[in-house]
Formats: sequence, C-alpha cells, structure tokens
Amino acid sequence: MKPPVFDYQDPASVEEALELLARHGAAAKVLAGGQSLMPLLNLRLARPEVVVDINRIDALDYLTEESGWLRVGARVRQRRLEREADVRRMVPLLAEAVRFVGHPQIRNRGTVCGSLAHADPAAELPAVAVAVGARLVARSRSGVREIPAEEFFTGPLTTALRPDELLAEARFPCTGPDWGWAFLEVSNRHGDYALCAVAAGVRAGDGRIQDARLAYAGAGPVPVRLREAEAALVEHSDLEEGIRAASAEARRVLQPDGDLHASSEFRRHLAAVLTARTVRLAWTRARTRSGGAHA
Amino acid sequence: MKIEGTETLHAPRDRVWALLDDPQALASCTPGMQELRPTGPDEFEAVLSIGIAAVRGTYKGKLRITERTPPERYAVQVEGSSGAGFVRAVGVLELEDQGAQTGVRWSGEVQVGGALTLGSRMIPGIARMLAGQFFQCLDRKLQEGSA
Amino acid sequence: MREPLRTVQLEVNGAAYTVTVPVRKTLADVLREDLQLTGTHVGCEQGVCGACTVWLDGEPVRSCLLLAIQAAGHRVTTVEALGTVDRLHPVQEAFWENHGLQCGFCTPGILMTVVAFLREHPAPSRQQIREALAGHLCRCTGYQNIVRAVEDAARRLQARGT
Amino acid sequence: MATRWLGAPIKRNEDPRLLVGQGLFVDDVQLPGMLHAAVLRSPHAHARIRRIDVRRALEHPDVLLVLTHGDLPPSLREPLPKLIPHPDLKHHKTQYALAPDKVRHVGEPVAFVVATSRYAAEDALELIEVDYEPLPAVVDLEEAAAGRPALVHEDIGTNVAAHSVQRVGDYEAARARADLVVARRFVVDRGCASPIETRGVVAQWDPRARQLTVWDSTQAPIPIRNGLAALFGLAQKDVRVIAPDVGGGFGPKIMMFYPEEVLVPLAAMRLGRPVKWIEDRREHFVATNHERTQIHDAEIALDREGRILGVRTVFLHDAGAYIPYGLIVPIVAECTLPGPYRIPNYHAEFRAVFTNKTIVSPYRGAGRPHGVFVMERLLDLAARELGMDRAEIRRRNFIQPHEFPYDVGLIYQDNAPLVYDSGNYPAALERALEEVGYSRWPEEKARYRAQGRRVGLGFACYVEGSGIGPYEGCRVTVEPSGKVYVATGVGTQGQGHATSLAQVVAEALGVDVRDVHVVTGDTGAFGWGTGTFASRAAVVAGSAVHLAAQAVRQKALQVAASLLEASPEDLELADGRVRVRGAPSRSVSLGEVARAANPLRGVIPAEWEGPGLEATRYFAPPRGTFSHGVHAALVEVDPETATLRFLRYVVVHDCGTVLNPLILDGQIHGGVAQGIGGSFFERLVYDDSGQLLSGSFMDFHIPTAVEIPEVEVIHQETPSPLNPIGAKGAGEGGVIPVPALLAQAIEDALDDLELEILRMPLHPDALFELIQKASRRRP
Repeated sequence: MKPPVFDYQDPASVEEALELLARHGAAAKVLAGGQSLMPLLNLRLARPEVVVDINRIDALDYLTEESGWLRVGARVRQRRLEREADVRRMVPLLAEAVRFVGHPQIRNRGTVCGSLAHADPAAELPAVAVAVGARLVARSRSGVREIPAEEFFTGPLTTALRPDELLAEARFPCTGPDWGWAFLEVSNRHGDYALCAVAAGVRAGDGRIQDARLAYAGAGPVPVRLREAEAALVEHSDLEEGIRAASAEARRVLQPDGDLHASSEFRRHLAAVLTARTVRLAWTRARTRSGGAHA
Repeated sequence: MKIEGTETLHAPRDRVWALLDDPQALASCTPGMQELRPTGPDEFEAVLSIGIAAVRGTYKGKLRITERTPPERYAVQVEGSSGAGFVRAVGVLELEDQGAQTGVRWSGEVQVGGALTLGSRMIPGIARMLAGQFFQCLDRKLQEGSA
Repeated sequence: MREPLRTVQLEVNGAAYTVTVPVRKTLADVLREDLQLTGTHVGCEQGVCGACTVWLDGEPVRSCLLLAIQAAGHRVTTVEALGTVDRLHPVQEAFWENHGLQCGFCTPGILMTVVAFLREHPAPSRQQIREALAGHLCRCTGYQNIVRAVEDAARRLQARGT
Repeated sequence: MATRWLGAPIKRNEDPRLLVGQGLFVDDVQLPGMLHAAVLRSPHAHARIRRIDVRRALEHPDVLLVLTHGDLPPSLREPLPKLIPHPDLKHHKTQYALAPDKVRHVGEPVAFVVATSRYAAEDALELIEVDYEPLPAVVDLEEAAAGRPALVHEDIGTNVAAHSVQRVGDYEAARARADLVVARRFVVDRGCASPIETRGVVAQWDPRARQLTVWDSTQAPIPIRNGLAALFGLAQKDVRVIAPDVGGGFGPKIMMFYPEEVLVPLAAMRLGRPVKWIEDRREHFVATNHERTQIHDAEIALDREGRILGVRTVFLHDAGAYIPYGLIVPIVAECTLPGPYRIPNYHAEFRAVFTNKTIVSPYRGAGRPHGVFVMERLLDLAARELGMDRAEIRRRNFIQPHEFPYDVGLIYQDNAPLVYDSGNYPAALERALEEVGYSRWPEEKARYRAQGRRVGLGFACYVEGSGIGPYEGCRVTVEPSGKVYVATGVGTQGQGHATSLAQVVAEALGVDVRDVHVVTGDTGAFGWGTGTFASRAAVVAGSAVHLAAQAVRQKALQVAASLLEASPEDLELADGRVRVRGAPSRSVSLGEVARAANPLRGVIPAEWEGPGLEATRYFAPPRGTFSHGVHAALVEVDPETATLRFLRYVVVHDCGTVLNPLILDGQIHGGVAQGIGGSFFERLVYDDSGQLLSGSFMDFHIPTAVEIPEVEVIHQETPSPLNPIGAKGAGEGGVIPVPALLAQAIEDALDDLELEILRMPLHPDALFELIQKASRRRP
C-alpha cells in the first residue's frame, strides 16, 4: 500500500494553484488535509499525474463571519470548528456534526472543504451543507462561481466542480436563535462513516414548528434534503404527529442502496428513527433558545 | 451487486433499436469509452477510462453482445481490468413500445475485484450514475437525429 | 514516469535533518527508514489503526496520511522524544505500572495521542478517556488497562505540576 | 523472608523498551543493502492462469528479481508441507509458494518481486500481466460440500477434505427415550485475528559461512527453522530464525509455511542481499489465515427434569482453499461443545470442506466459541421449552468437583483422550451469578423496562482445553555477574513471557525478577520446541522453566555447600545469595557460586553433571489441562437502531495456579474484547464471486475503547495436577463464551419478541432483521 508515482506541486498562492489546475485538468488532484485522498493514494485507487498541495497557501486559512455567513477557507482544519466558540453560535449544526467526523487525529489534519469536495455519500459535513443551505465557492482561472450545496453533490464521490476548479471556500448561513439544530448518526463503531445520519433544524414560533430542515447522509448516492418531510413538520400543529408524518416521508422517499453493512430497508428504517430523534432534539433546543449547541 | 432502473427515451422503438445496434453509436455514449475494436461477431476489445473523483483507471477488456432480440431485448457482457482491479458486468435492456417514446427497463449485475472491492458500498450508486449518463447521451442522440 | 524527488529539511524531535526523498513517500516511511526512528509503527496505511500517530506542530496526526515533504517547515514529534528507558515520561510510567500494553505495537501511537489529550484535559472523565482513545485500535489489551493508565497518568502529571 | 515472586502482580520486564519506541519488530530490522519485496496476488477467487508475462516488470530499473512458479527450485514447486496430518483427513491439500496453474482464493500469491524499495516493488507488480480464465467460485459452504458450483481441487473429485465421526454412548437410543428434543441449525461466520502488526519476513544469507538468518513475525520460530533447513538443504544449525517482538499473534501467525516465509529467504539467497517483505493491511485480509465458518445441525435430548440424555452435532467446517493445518479447528469445536456438562451420549460428526476463500487455521478460540455457542444455545432453548430457569438447567447437568479426572470419552486435538484434570464448575457459575445479581434480575430488569430501557442479562459457561504437548524446553544459566539468563523456544506476542517465566525462575533461585533475562523465539538461543499456541506457553514452557530452575537451584546448593563448608540441606537461596540457614553472615552470592562452578583448575565433581551454574530441562505433559469459566453481562439493546451497549461484564475464570494476575487479567480483557468484536462488530463479508468486501479497517470494524466495556475479572484457582506449577492455559478463555452470552443477553433484553439468535456474528443489520421478523410475527 504505497502511493503510485506522481508529480508534486505545492503552490504558495491561489493563482498558482489555479494555473496548475488549468494546465493539468483531470490529471491533477488537489491535496488539502489528505485524510480521504491519502488512503486512496496508498491503495493506488487514486492515480493523479500531479498532486497540487494547497497546504502552503496561507490565504486559504480563514474562518470569518461576513454579513450573516460563516466563511470557511479551503485550508481550515475540521478541528478548528470544534475549538472556536463562535462556530457553535453561528452554525451550531456544523459544530455538532464535525465531532462525528473520524477522530481528533483525522480532524487535526482534515479540512472542511476537503470533506465536501470528496463527497462521500455517508459523510457528515456534506449533509450539514445541504441541511443549512451552504454555498460552495469554486474558483478557476476563468472566474468564481458559487454553487448551492444541493447542486454541488452530483453522485457518489462526484461533485459539480470542474477539473480546473478549486473549492476555495464553503459558506454556511448563520441561523437565528429561534432555530434549533441536531445531528445524530448510527454507525457500527465510534468514528466510522454513518450507516445513516440525519441533520435536522426547526424554527420555533407560536409553540409550533414554523420552518424545518432535514438532510440525510448514508441514505442515497448524495446527501439528500427532504422537503416533503420538512413540509410535514410544518403542516402539523402537533409535534409528534408532524414527526410521525416526517418519518413516514423519509421512509417513503429515500431509496438508499444496501451494502455490506446495512440493507436498503435498514437504512430507510434508521432514517425514519433518526428523523424523529433529531427533530425532537432540535425542537427542544429551539424552544430553549440554546440554538442547538452542545456545551 | 444488482442494480436496475427504468428510463424513457424520446424516440420510437425501432429508432432506439437501430441506435443500440450500432456499436460505434453505443461506444460514443458509453462513459469513458476510448476504443472499441471489433474482434469477431458481436465481440469487441474495449478500452475504457473511468474516473470517479480521484479514483481513475483505464480498463482494458472485452465487450460481448450476448443477446439480441430486435427490437425488444438486448444484453451485453463487459469485463475489464486495470491496476486497481477488475470489473465484470452484464446488462440487459428491454424496450417497450410507447408510440413516440420508448420505455427502457434495464438491469445490471456488477462484480468487482482487487482494490476496487474496498469501494463496494459505492458501486451501485456509481453504476447507476454511469447508466444515467449513458441514457442521457442516447436520448440526446435520438433527439438530435430527429431534429 | 521518473520518480520525482525533493530535498527538504525536516525538524524531528528538535533535530534538523536534510533528506532527499521521493515526493510520494509517506512521513511514516521516512521517519522509519530514512531517520531510523522506528518507534512510529505502521498498521493499516489508511488512517484507521492509529499506530503511526505522531505530532505535527504538537497536534496528533496520522503519519501514514502525510507525505514526508509536507512536514517541511513544521515540527514533527515522535515517541522517541517522550522519554528514555532510564527516564520514562509520566505517561509511559503509568502505562508500565498499569500493564497498559501487551505486544506494544500500537503503544507508541497511543502515547502520542494520550500525552496531547492530557495537555488539553488534565482531569478527564473515564468516558472522555475512552473517546480520546477511539482513534486507536489495540488488539491485545481490550483497552481496560490503557484507560486505567491514562487515569493514573493524569494523576501523575497533576502531582508533578503542583 | 524471601520475596514471593510467583503469583505476584509484577510489572513487566519488557515494557520500558516498548514504551520508548525501542522495540524490535520485524519491520524495524534494517540491514545494509536491504531490498524490498512485494507479492502479486490473485484478484480472482477461482481462475486458471493461462499466461504470466513478467518482462515489463523485469525491465523496471529498480527491480532485481521477479519470481513465478516456474522460477522456483524443485522443492518449492511442490505444495508446501502438511502441518498436522490426521487419519480422517483424506485430502490434505496444502498451499503453494507461488500458484502453478490455478488460483483458489483471492490473495493467493502468483508472482514475487524484489526491488530497491517497497514503492518500486509495488510499481513493478502493476507491470506484470496475468491472463486469467475465471472459473465459478465456490463460496457457499453447503453448496461446496455438494461439489457445486465447481471443485476447488479437481483431482480429488470432491470438495470434502475430511469426514470425521466421534461417538460417546448411543445418541439415537438416548433420543428415543427423551421427553424433549430441541433441534436447530447454528451458523458461525468468518472472522479473523487482525493483529495490529501484520506479518513480515526479513532474510539475510551469508554466502561464506553458508548461514541463513531469518526474522519472522511467527508464533513458531523453531518449526520454521527446521522446515527452512529441509527445503533449502541446510543443516538446522546453519539456519537461525528469530521471532523478535511480535505485534500480536492470536493464532494465524503460525503456519509452515506462509509462502513469503520461503520466498523471502529464497530471494535473499539468490541475490546475496538482505530482503524484507512486510505484509500490508490489504494483503493481510486475504493472505493471512481466517477462521470460524461452521454450520452446525445440532440437537439436544433431555428428560423432563432438564437432565441431558444426549447431544448430537453434525457440522460443516469451511477450510478455505487449502487445509495445511489439518482438522484442529473442527476437532477442538466438537471437543469443546460438551463443556462442563455430563453428556452420556454424544454424536459429533463433521465434514471439512474446501471453498475458494482464504485458508482457515486456528484463531484465538479455535473452534471453542463455536462449540460453546451451540451447547449453550441448546440449553437456553431447552430451558425455555421446559419452562425452567436457565441457570437451573445448567446446575442439573454440571460435572461435580469430586468427579475429576473426568473422561469425556472423546479424542482431543493432541490425539490423547479428552480427560478433564480438575475444576469446580458449579462454584464458578454461582460466583458469576452472584456478582451480576442474577437472583434480583427480574426486578432490576423491570425497573429498566419502566424507564423505557431494554436491558438483558446473559451468561455462558465453558471449559477450555489448553497446555497440550508435545513438549517445551528451557535452559537456565546463572552468569558470574549474578544475572540469570533463560532461553526457551516459545515465542512471545505480548503475553509477557519475559516476566511470567522470569517469575518462575526468581521464585526458584531467590533472585530479583529484574535480574532474570528471558530470551524467547530465537532459535540461536534455544533450538528445541514447537511454539506459542493453544494457550500452552505458560503451562508447558513454564513447567520446563520450573524444572530447569529447580535443577540450577540444586546445583547452586551443591556448589555453595563446598564453598561454605556446610551441608546443602542447611542452605537457602534468597536475595541473590546462598546462605546458611540461621547464620546469615555465612553466605555467598549466586555469581560467586557460578564462578566456582566453572573453575580454571581443579576437578568438577561428577554429581555436578558438568560445569557452570546451568541446566536444561524439558517438560512433556501427558495430555492437555482444562481451564474453565463463566462470563456474565448486562447488555442494553436499542431496538430501534439495533445497536448495543454493555453495562457490565463479569468474568469468573479458573486457570489453575496464577503466575501473574496483572498479565492474566490482561489476557482476559483482550480476549473479551476480541470476543465482542467477533460477535457484533467484525465481519468478513464475501460476495457471490468470492471477493472479500470488508477487507480493510474501514469495513472490518475492530471495536474501540468506546465499544468495549470494563471487564471485572474474578479468579478461582483449581491447580492442575498435570504439571509441577499447577498452571492451566489462559490465552483463550476471554473469547470463548462471548457469542453465546451475547445471544442470551439480547434475547433476554427483547424477551417479548421471543427472538432466537442462532447465528454469529450478529451485527446491527442482522439484529434489525431479526427484530423486524419477530415484530411481524406478533400481533
């Protein structure tokens, strides 16, 4: 398990990186935290001709708030989201879900944007991006485009990024204190990819759910946002009735593939169970105005 | 791993069949197909370059048309290998006459070996994605042809 | 393709090394083969088992998932820097005292995680300890004496600190 | 008063070195000019090799050698040795160093490349072209037994390697008079040891001395040396095999041979340079032996009082593609099944069957978990049918303490009669039940239930055969420095032999345990022995160490008697000195005694039996010794997510005299963790074409510190009468009863669903299915 031969470039600026991507196209692969790419290289499943390492680009290492959006640069390690209290306040779902990504040793190196660009259908952060309506900033020599998370993930390990584009930043909308968020997953073992994970958000008002977000990982080829289930939560004035209807929607709509760890049926069942559990938790948090952050 | 699906192609069944029956047209719609050289009746040597994100490989192998019942049923068998392992697949297409349109019921069975087995949980999703690309391309060709 | 090489300066355990290595060579392999620091072990090369854990700028990372040349400009710390046979680190002493190792293969990686963990959590709960250890696979101990060793280590470090 | 070393929780001699990163594992061996090897392995489960083209690999500038089957010397073109023959094993098919014309499992070696680095060697593997003709893969065990869909070995005309029957009494007659017969099918699926250190071999050939040195992560270095000498036509004295620090073994690190164990030495001899091969994790999953798959059709016949009249098990054993290790696993399974119970009539019958999967050889437990699972499940089901308490049915059938030695009536894996030497089975159960609160359990369970929690109590009993022969040996030497050097043939993979064996010596010689240096697993230090397996090292080697240390003690007394002008009977050994009892000023250090025992002038008395303070002794037990125990646990089940959490785990364990409780507890903790892993988390999943789908740590889920509970260990000590130290084996007891216990606990937690758990390992998906089926069955 040793990587195949490749050429290595470690540009110091975004412009240089984009130049390299433009020149090498699909033959190049961006190396950020490497926690997904390096295993693939060691297994010789990934065979780029050129590895473009962006770890020397200091300009991509920023985590800032700007007009209601949390901007996460491409070199921001996942661990930083856990450590900065502001993240818990601004995008509580992100702070909660990131702890489910691997282990601290992985998060010390792994980046937020890297996990999004890797687009594993069972990964946590893509589901978060879809749930909160993140926007993903793709840069290339020909310009910048912002891709809504729901359009970004196009298949297993496949995104809307073109070969010459770099995922330079992920933008997560900050949510108000009337929202409550929760993230839960079932995995066979601590730190593994989810058999199924659910990200839920509800906005409380007048003693009922006014607005809702539900996104699923491990329940299809891409992270899925379920508007049918969200609508069910809003339609029912009774919380438990809404939860029952939303869970039923999840079970009805989701069509996950079965694999060696879980059958399609089991995944759908988990999606329904976790829908109920996350919504209850999110609701409690919305009502207590804790905003969903775990202390 | 078994996968299946249904598609609608926007052309009458005989035209769909004609397209499927043309190996070069077929090749041009198969994702990643680089070369398709006939080696015998209904037998071809193929080179496919398939890349799912960083997992990119050039697969050399054979393609064989194992069943051909015009204009209803069509079956192919593909096998190819690369440094990362091998892929074997059989696919069956059944065409249903829907007047101006054609319904396609397809099913496939995919088998992988070597390092590719480590990605087995994603194979059905990837296969479905590639199948989707294939049918989109066919449909585009059919619509271009009728335009 | 010809093998691309690079010459880089690595700072490992406070010492500077200049090495010329293939760009594809992992940090784990360069530590072990080029620098003869064989205390860092390789168990899966996929980032799961944790045996290869070292510090990069003081933070535990998997050295099998880093290219060696990426470590240029950073401080690398391995188990060899913690203590010596005659002068064990308090965490090492605690592992010895509590039988926190059997075959010893996974141990160096675990020590690197534990020392860093106790820096951030000087008085951890048992549950916190178990979660902190979850990034390491040990096939011999069933983790029990490792957990005890970490509890004991926390006490030793606190006693030393006061 | 002399310190008592034996039985004390001494911290280990080997630890400081390992803790500071100064261990010497095989991959740590670095030699000048060393080359690196990689193995091209079959990606197919079953295929004919039409053609192999290695030309492009040979052209690679960093490649020095490429071997395929045709390049091997004649002795290596034959199948590798048959390890343990058995009269019932009609077709003892063994693996090849490199596949000749057909591959029979994914991972079987096809070519071997040596290059200047492992990186380059892997590059070269990609340049080798192999033209395979895939054949139908034999994957399903029952189909395989029927010869479908193909034959793994065509020349024998069957996939059944062996058919074996053992009988005690007359089961059919017992069945005819039974009040109740419970029959079920039990399935145990594949698992593997996955030590964190994979396998590895380094070989160095000295062409002038014509000596071969091999570092090998094996559990049995001496048989490897003997085998290599035979294969390469060398004297045993000219081959040295060192198993240095070995990063976990658990069984599969014993083979003779894994292909790499002969290919690496061959390459070193051909090239005249040292060669290293280190298995990577991906290789490990397909190239290092597995275990466990068996399908048992079993039944139990009882009277209405719950007394066992008889048991029958007819089972299939999945051997994998070859069967080098013979019938050890199925024999151990059938011999462990009766456990602590009186079973007057027993019929055990198995077929060992070839499949296109990785080879099977013993992995910690080695058939024992299977046997215990079947027996304990049968008792649970019978108790349910009889409306009897599950503890009570066991009490009624236990072999009682006064019945030892107890002849089970079977022939065990060492070809000796299966006779339990000693034990106290009822006491162990009562202790475990008391500890886990069994008598109060109904109320406790109801309390959990009222909180909406589903908690179950499970327990299981077992008897563990251990400490089998044929023999081990040991040399104990006191040097003039006063330090004691001990050499024995058994290797160590973390069991702490450098400490527990040192304790045996320290006890006999009255020296500090830190002054006793134990060398294990180096044929250059001690050349007689078999290996570390079947929980035998502490028992058999420990006894040999004891005998050698006692001999040294006698000699020390003799020599010191002349130095001190006293009678040997008046002397004692303590604190590294021999002194006259009652006159402590008259003493001499052991080092001085050693010097006196090896004089430069003068005469050595005949009764000294030669010079030096040294003795070599061997111990050959007449038959195995039998440990036993009971595990009990509280397990919480989340029926919605089909996941588990252990709330308590108690082990009552009896392995005779305890040498070092610290080490013993460690063995049990680790065993329980592997048992839990193998019961719920770890699975080797094959697809229909014989591909292993879970061949990485991403998919083979070894549990972490979060999943594994605290384990409370309680020792009961019933010494073995079969060896001088009273010890019994302790290596496997942690693993053995876990599947049985877990099944019972889950059934108890979800008792309203009336689940029957008949298959192991379970995992969330399987548990979900069971729960779904049961829920549908109920209104």
